[in-house]
Amino acid sequence: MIPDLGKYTATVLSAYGASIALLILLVWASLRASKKARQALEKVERKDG
Amino acid sequence: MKALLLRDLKLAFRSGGGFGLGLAFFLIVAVLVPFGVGPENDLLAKIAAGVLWLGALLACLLSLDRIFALDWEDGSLDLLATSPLPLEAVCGVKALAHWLTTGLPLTLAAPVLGLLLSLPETGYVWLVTSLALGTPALSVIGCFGAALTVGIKRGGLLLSLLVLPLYVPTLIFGAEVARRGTEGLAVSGPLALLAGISLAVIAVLPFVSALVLRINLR
Amino acid sequence: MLTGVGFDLAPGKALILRGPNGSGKTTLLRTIAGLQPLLEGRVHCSEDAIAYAAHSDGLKASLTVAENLQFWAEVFGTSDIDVALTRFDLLTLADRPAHALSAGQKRRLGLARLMVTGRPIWVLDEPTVSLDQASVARFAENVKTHLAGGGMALLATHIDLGLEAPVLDVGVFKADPTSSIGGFDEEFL
Amino acid sequence: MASIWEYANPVKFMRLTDRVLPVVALGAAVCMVAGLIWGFFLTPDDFRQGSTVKIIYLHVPAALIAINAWFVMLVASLVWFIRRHHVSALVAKAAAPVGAVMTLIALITGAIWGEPMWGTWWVWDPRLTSFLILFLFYLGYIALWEAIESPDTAADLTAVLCLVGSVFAVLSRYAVNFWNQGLHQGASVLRAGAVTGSDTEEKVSNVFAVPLFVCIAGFVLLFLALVLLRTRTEIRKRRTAALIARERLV
Repeated sequence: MIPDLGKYTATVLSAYGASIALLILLVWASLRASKKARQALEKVERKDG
Repeated sequence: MKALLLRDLKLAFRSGGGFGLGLAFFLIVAVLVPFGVGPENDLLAKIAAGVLWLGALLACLLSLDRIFALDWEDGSLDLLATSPLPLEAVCGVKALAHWLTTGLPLTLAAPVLGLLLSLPETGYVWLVTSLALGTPALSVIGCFGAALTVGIKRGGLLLSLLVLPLYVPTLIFGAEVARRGTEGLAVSGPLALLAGISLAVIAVLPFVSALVLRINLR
Repeated sequence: MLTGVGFDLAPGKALILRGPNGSGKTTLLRTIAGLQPLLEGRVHCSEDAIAYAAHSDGLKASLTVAENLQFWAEVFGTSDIDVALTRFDLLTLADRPAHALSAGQKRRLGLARLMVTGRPIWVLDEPTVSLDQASVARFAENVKTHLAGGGMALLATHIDLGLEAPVLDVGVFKADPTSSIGGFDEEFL
Repeated sequence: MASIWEYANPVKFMRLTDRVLPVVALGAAVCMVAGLIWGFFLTPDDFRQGSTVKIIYLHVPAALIAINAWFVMLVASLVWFIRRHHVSALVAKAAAPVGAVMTLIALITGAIWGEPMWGTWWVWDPRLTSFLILFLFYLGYIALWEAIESPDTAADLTAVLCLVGSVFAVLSRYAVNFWNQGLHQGASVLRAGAVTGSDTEEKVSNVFAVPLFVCIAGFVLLFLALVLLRTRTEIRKRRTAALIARERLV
């Protein structure tokens, strides 16, 4: 299913791989930080009543 | 203002002041480079101007955190801020003192180290000229970086990270003047740009540094 | 983080600030000295009239006592440091580098700086820390002389200096944390 | 008509972004997936560069965002400086890591692309060099935010750094241009401009252009979504800190 990339297969695939990995890492880190912040806030707010 | 300049110079020359540290560092860089790239005179002659500029820049960086950190720790900065001296003048004078104790000696020492790196004869004039024009900009920009990081414990590394990208234009034009001069090409273009950068940062950055210091003193 | 603080200081008078640790004495003094911005309200006096002294003395270890003092004298545009040296009993130490001084001697030098500023209002934050009894008495004497000469003093201290000065307890001005003015990000509440 | 500044209030901002963020995130996901699949599977190879032309769908959008993220930070810093809206400062803080990652992607894809095209991973081409310097600026900016404890002081200082940095970044751009011309006079065999930036865009035919625009839209939406998400995180952190501070005072 991967199209024929000719002699540049490794080049193109590594570029896509590296970029998508970085993007996923960024999104994952942002989501995790968001979740942590939300939980911390909820904890404090519950205590506050 | 004269009093502040004299005090800073005195402090730099007395024990623990760190004067000479930059010079020694500059010397060591110039000595280590041939070990790193090999002893061929041709190669050294080609890179001498750039290496000396880079060495001067790093030597400058070495003493930047002393500009404000010591005065911050012992409370002098608070007292200076409440004194009749405008904080802008304090920043300007501190940058001047830094230049007199690092930039100027480095400029004067550069020709000697140029001999070590077999800098071609044509290069000396332009190397010294470019350093004389460029090192004041390094001090003033560094003074801004020092003002930014003054309240941060162990801010030395951060200071380097902040200041080095800001040094890029000065380094490029300064080294370009020295390199073109060495190769006997026309230098007026980069020379004018180097002088322009120096004048602009000297005119503007002390005000920004003072603003930043006020924020940090809050 | 104080609210509702208000006082006048007439020439020749002093005011002593009291209050538990963390009640905002230092913040108030720094604000008056112009180091911190006011959140609300006003300070009716010229910043050029104030000489500020805080916990740290701003001394340079490698300079001598006289050089340290001379520097501040020049910054403030005065020249005579002998009077200040005599009043704080520092004449015999004049040529000693500051790193060789004891804590109390350093403090005395830091206070002597006030005299060479030539400014009428002394704003002092815990001026008697690390001073012995004799030095405290000497310091109180100097403050009185300063007041007699038409000067003013605003002190945060817990020691009785024998000054005929009203005491202001800043503890009662503590800002209500639920009010809109606070030291934290009320915008986020 | 409500003023735009109303959304500088954290509560209003949170309420608005609570509704907007899912839409933007969905749009980003759709455009990214569509654009990249279209670009990767359904476009022909370039007659000269072969299949490496497919890297353009990552390289160009990432580079665009890398520069514009800094602009966002610059504007947000200015707003914070002039109007003192906390949310604005937090937007600047939130945008920095996203911009840094985009710069990194642009650099990495550029290097990977450059290897078969120029025969080397790295050329000190003005454009590439400028991006490297931009990356250093991002690092310094992020590090300064991390290093300062008081949030308002950090916001002030990073805003100043952003303003001064912008001037120096532009200056560096011209300096780097100047410097490289001096080095490679007349040597245009390895001209990177021919494969990276605007030169290509002029040449690309519609076959490449349409998926490229979809990808650019995807990256822009992704950037927006991430900045909103990260700003919301920062606001929550500040609110937590404020609540704890109040508790301690009571």
